[in-house]
Amino acid sequence: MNRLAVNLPGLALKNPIMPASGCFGFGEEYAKYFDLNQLGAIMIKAATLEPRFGNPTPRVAETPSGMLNAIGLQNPGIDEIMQVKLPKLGAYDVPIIANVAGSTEADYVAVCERISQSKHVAAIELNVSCPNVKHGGIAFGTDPDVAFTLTEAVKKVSKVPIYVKLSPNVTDIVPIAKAVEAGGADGITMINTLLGMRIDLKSRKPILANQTGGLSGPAIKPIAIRLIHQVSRAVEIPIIGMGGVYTVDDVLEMYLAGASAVAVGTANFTDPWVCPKLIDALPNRMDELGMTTLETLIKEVKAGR
Amino acid sequence: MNRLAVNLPGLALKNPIMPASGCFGFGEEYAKYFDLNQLGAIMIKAATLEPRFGNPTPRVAETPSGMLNAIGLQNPGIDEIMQVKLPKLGAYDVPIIANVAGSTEADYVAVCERISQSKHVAAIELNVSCPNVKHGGIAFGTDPDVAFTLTEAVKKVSKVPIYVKLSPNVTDIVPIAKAVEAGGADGITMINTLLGMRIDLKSRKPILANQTGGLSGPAIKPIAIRLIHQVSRAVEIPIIGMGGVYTVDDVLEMYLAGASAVAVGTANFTDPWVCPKLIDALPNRMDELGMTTLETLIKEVKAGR
Amino acid sequence: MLQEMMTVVAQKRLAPKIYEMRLTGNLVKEMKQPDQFLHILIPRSDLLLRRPISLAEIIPEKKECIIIYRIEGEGTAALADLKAGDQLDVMGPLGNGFQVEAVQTGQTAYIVGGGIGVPPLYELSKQLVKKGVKVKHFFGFASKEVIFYEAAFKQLGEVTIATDDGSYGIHGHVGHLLDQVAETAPDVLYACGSKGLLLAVESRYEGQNAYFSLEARMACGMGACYACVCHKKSDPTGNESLKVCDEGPVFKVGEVVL
Amino acid sequence: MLQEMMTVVAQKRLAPKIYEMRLTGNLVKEMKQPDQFLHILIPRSDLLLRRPISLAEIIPEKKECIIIYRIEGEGTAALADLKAGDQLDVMGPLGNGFQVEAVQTGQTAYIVGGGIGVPPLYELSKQLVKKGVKVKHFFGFASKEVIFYEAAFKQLGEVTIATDDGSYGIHGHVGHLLDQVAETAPDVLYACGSKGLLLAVESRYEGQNAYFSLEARMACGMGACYACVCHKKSDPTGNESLKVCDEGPVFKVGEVVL
Ligand SMILES: Cc1cc2nc3c(=O)[nH]c(=O)nc-3n(C[C@H](O)[C@H](O)[C@H](O)COP(=O)(O)OP(=O)(O)OC[C@H]3O[C@@H](n4cnc5c(N)ncnc54)[C@H](O)[C@@H]3O)c2cc1C
Ligand SMILES: Cc1cc2nc3c(=O)[nH]c(=O)nc-3n(C[C@H](O)[C@H](O)[C@H](O)COP(=O)(O)OP(=O)(O)OC[C@H]3O[C@@H](n4cnc5c(N)ncnc54)[C@H](O)[C@@H]3O)c2cc1C
Ligand SMILES: Cc1cc2nc3c(=O)[nH]c(=O)nc-3n(C[C@H](O)[C@H](O)[C@H](O)COP(=O)(O)O)c2cc1C
Ligand SMILES: Cc1cc2nc3c(=O)[nH]c(=O)nc-3n(C[C@H](O)[C@H](O)[C@H](O)COP(=O)(O)O)c2cc1C
Ligand code: FES
Ligand code: FES
Repeated sequence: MNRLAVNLPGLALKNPIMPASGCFGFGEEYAKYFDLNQLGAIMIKAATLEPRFGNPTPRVAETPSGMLNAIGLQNPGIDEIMQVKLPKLGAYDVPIIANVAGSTEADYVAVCERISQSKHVAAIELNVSCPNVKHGGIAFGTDPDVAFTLTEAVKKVSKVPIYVKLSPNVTDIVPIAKAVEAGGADGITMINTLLGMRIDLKSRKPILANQTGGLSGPAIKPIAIRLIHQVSRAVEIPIIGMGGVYTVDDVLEMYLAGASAVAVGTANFTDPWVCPKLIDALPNRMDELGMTTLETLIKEVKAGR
Repeated sequence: MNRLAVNLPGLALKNPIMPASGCFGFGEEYAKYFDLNQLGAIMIKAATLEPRFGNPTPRVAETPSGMLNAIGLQNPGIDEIMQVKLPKLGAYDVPIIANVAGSTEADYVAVCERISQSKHVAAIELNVSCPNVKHGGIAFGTDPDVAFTLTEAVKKVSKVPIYVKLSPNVTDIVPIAKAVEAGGADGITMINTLLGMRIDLKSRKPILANQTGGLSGPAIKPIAIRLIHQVSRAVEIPIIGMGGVYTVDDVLEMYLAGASAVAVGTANFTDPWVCPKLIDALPNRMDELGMTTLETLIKEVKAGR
Repeated sequence: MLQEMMTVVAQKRLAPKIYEMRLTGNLVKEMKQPDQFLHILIPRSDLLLRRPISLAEIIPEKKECIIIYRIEGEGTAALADLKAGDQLDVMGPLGNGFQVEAVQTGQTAYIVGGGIGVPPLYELSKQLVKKGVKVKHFFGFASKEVIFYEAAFKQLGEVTIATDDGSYGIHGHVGHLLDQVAETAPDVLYACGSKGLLLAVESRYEGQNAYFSLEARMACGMGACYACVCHKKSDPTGNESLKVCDEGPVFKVGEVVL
Repeated sequence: MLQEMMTVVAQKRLAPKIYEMRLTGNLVKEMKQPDQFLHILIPRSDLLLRRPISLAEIIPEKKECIIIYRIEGEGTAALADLKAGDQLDVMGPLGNGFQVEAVQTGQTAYIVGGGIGVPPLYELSKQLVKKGVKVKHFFGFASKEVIFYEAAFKQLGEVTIATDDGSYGIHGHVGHLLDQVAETAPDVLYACGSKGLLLAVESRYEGQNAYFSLEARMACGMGACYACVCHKKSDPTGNESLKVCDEGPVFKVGEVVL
């Protein structure tokens, strides 16, 4: 029996570790560094209907134990993703989660409908939380009613399970989580980045051309843990946790908070091999902590609530 | 001319650096480490009507470039603060900012009315943002209408200027800032801590007895900078900035974001002399960056908006 | 002077995960009382909070002091990486330690310790012996493997050891030891160890001339932040508190709620 | 192999804030092309992003390479603290550097650099000379004080220097230098330096056999995150991009929008 295996809607994961959207491109570059078949799943870069250049540069800045990014959903558009990017990933035996963004409900519906027809897509991650573009969907992730309507709409057209990606930039995340569950979401992924800024002392201007950017990395981990803890108590659907995961202890802390699988974003930039390393290190650390299988751990955490 | 001097409502500051509330007790302990007269001002620990023990321990936990605290507004109550704590601070030539918390509007009004009568109190910091107690005021800081009403009520009774301390745990801070300005606030202090959690892998329980705690330290600095930047563009009243300040560059980044003075919290625990060190280091760094006086810098930043 | 960049003189592994570090600096001049602690800034820029570690031995004539610590997490692991010549940012000595004044020359002191609570008892025992107090040590450890300083304590007085797994000495914890071995009430008792140990001591010695040292998660370490409080037993309102960092870490047994 | 804990062999201050670091490791075997860069993890646990620093010299026979960097912020300041024997986590070599194939033996190459853009031009110039190309260097620096490697470049070919403050060589920036000194169009031109320098080069050499190296804030350094993109000049939609980290840092002058 594979003690790292986890079963989620549409996702039979051989292990719980997957690179987070936007931090792994469409996998091609990392394929030069390690065998992608090792991964539990891959969350690919956001797809939009039309190609997008994204925001002007600089697009990244460093912060204490974190970073800001304002890539702005750069992507080649759904056509090229369907025709070029996804088939390449099809060569691997790894479930692909397609991150979908848009600025109108119609956008979301159109992209979800089409991308869910790709035989290479196992699930969709509905990005209603990108803080970096004016109409990048964050409005959909901060209002429960809007989130409900959108989830319902994409569920109607999608052939694969829908995971809604929640934003931490809200006063109360629980109503939003409940709304997407009520709208039919099969799961939740969380958290997206927190809105932040850095200002350059010499130019006196924000370092990012977009002024603000999304804060990620270990700095936000305690916020992610708190939010996952809150949401896992409020909904029944599973959560894929993320936000500052660097170590195997971080992975297990996400589980104890209530996650069923774990995505890794920023850490890929510090160490491109971080995902396979985490997968390798999990069994030993689980032994030390008396954890038999991840499925058992998920049940124990649920029971302990 | 003193290039570090800043004039704010009720606060003629000889320099802009002040310890943040809850991170400096009532000053007595730090007085053993350095001459408190060096400070621009002192924000004392939260005062409530009745004495409070606060939350059970553990009350602090460490996070990457940050910390969580759930002290829970422990304080000896307004009587002892007025009779014992404030007179001791009266020995110093430093403006005292009294941090006031409560669980009902009546609490806030009562404490503000009484404490503003102390000849040792130069201004009040209205804490509507403590995330660590069930009725610690955070509800007052997340709803613009409630914030407006409370500000108006305490303004009626207070003999000293009111600075309202804003919470970062909100979807949109601008309406709240505007509401407290409309309610008559003389200034804003920001940010209070972000709600976070850490879970112990062995006990599988949150490290803090209170489960959640407030995240402070450099980890949150980019969020503080973003929020100050937003609010300073939305209101006319001055902002005392805080959140992760450790270095003189952090102080000046707060100014560039729109702050008029700067409070230092967590850094006091890493280095008890951090405030006097920052005060000493400011002039040199201002020279390097071509900043003549802080008052000029404030004007330049305002003009550059 | 309350803070200094001290220099590591030597570092030695005493047992699995347990290290002895020898430090030198002018701060040693300020170090007097057993179980005062050093508040140590870990040389890792993402760790902001200092770590409280007790003084295990003060050697004023060499301007040196010794700390003994166990690797618990990231901070102590980073300490274990330091080498002779490295610098360490140390605040201290902080807190109210064990008072050797609580016992007279010629009297007998029981010294009770468990695991990583044992280190500060070494300086205590040394000072008591110097004063002409007779010391008896009662120590509990998890297993034979993690016992340290037994020979050093034996130079000062009798040492009785219990191990949880029975791999050395008496099988059981310190409570058992006290029941079996410590027949008479001592003139004074000093204890340091886990909560279990402190409870065992409390149940046997509350109201007597007995003192124990508490642990608490700390931020400031000097009384300002109220991270480290405990309840006063004598306070019916529950609002009063004592701070482990500056009013402790040593309290009279019975003074605080464990 | 694309990542290694390399060892610092030596570190030397060349000018105020400018340091030369010599590294050794097996990764050197992979280093071939001038202006490929190393993506260096700063040994400070609160700094997550690697720093891109160009190779200034590759010395395969010694298994060593040299980087030259200026202290700009916290990361480069931490690098300057390293001593011989320290370890450094290095990824690389990354990127597409200068192609010596763009010029033939016997032809002439102009090598144009400014300030901290000069280091990668040293390996380039060495490789060109080895190939039998005649090299002429045109360098701009802020002032006499911060000039480095002048003698080393002189060994390879003519060096003309301009300083912004006139304290050495011609008074002015590299643009002036090119106008005054570089009378004829070269067979090839390679440039690395500030945006001002690149614009000066672009305005004079667009459409010719000319190449320049771009800087960009990076995260991954290997093409996955899209932090480092620039616009393609040839793309009317504005949606296509080139990534400085893996499609650059060297581009043909005119290929990208500066
Ligand atoms: C007064 C006092 C004296 C002490 N003396 C010694 C000693 O002589 N030898 C020794 O090995 N240990 C001693 N301890 C315990 C020691 O402080 C902790 O083991 C150490 O702080 C753990 O740090 P870490 O980074 O390795 O663990 P982490 O778990 O990574 O630490 C995270 C945070 O929790 C705090 N923390 C974790 N465990 C404890 C604990 N048990 N007590 C207090 N804070 C904790 C840390 O200080 C830090 O702020 C003492 C504690 C106190 C309060
Ligand atoms: C391909 C390439 C090659 C380079 N080669 C050299 C070289 O040989 N010598 C040299 O001195 N410098 C070189 N640089 C610039 C060097 O990367 C930066 O000076 C350095 O990253 C600054 O780091 P810091 O921590 O000191 O500054 P900080 O300002 O504290 O850095 C904060 C963040 O901003 C990034 N950053 C800041 N300035 C720059 C910059 N100019 N370019 C890219 N990222 C930046 C840092 O990498 C880091 O992520 C090169 C840059 C690139 C893109
Ligand atoms: C450079 C970068 C690009 C990102 N792009 C996307 C994106 O396209 N879609 C999305 O849903 N999240 C995106 N994110 C957010 C991450 O997927 C993740 O939610 C967040 O970074 C928190 O995880 P981390 O701390 O492990 O990085 C991006 C993050 C980074 C750092
Ligand atoms: C231990 C601790 C106690 C605090 N207590 C209070 C308090 O009583 N009232 C208050 O308004 N803020 C309190 N705060 C918040 C700080 O005043 C400050 O807003 C916050 O910590 C951000 O600043 P920093 O990152 O510099 O610490 C406390 C923070 C800490 C770390
Ligand atoms: S640790 Fe701050 S009061 Fe004790
Ligand atoms: S730095 Fe990530 S794509 Fe270039």
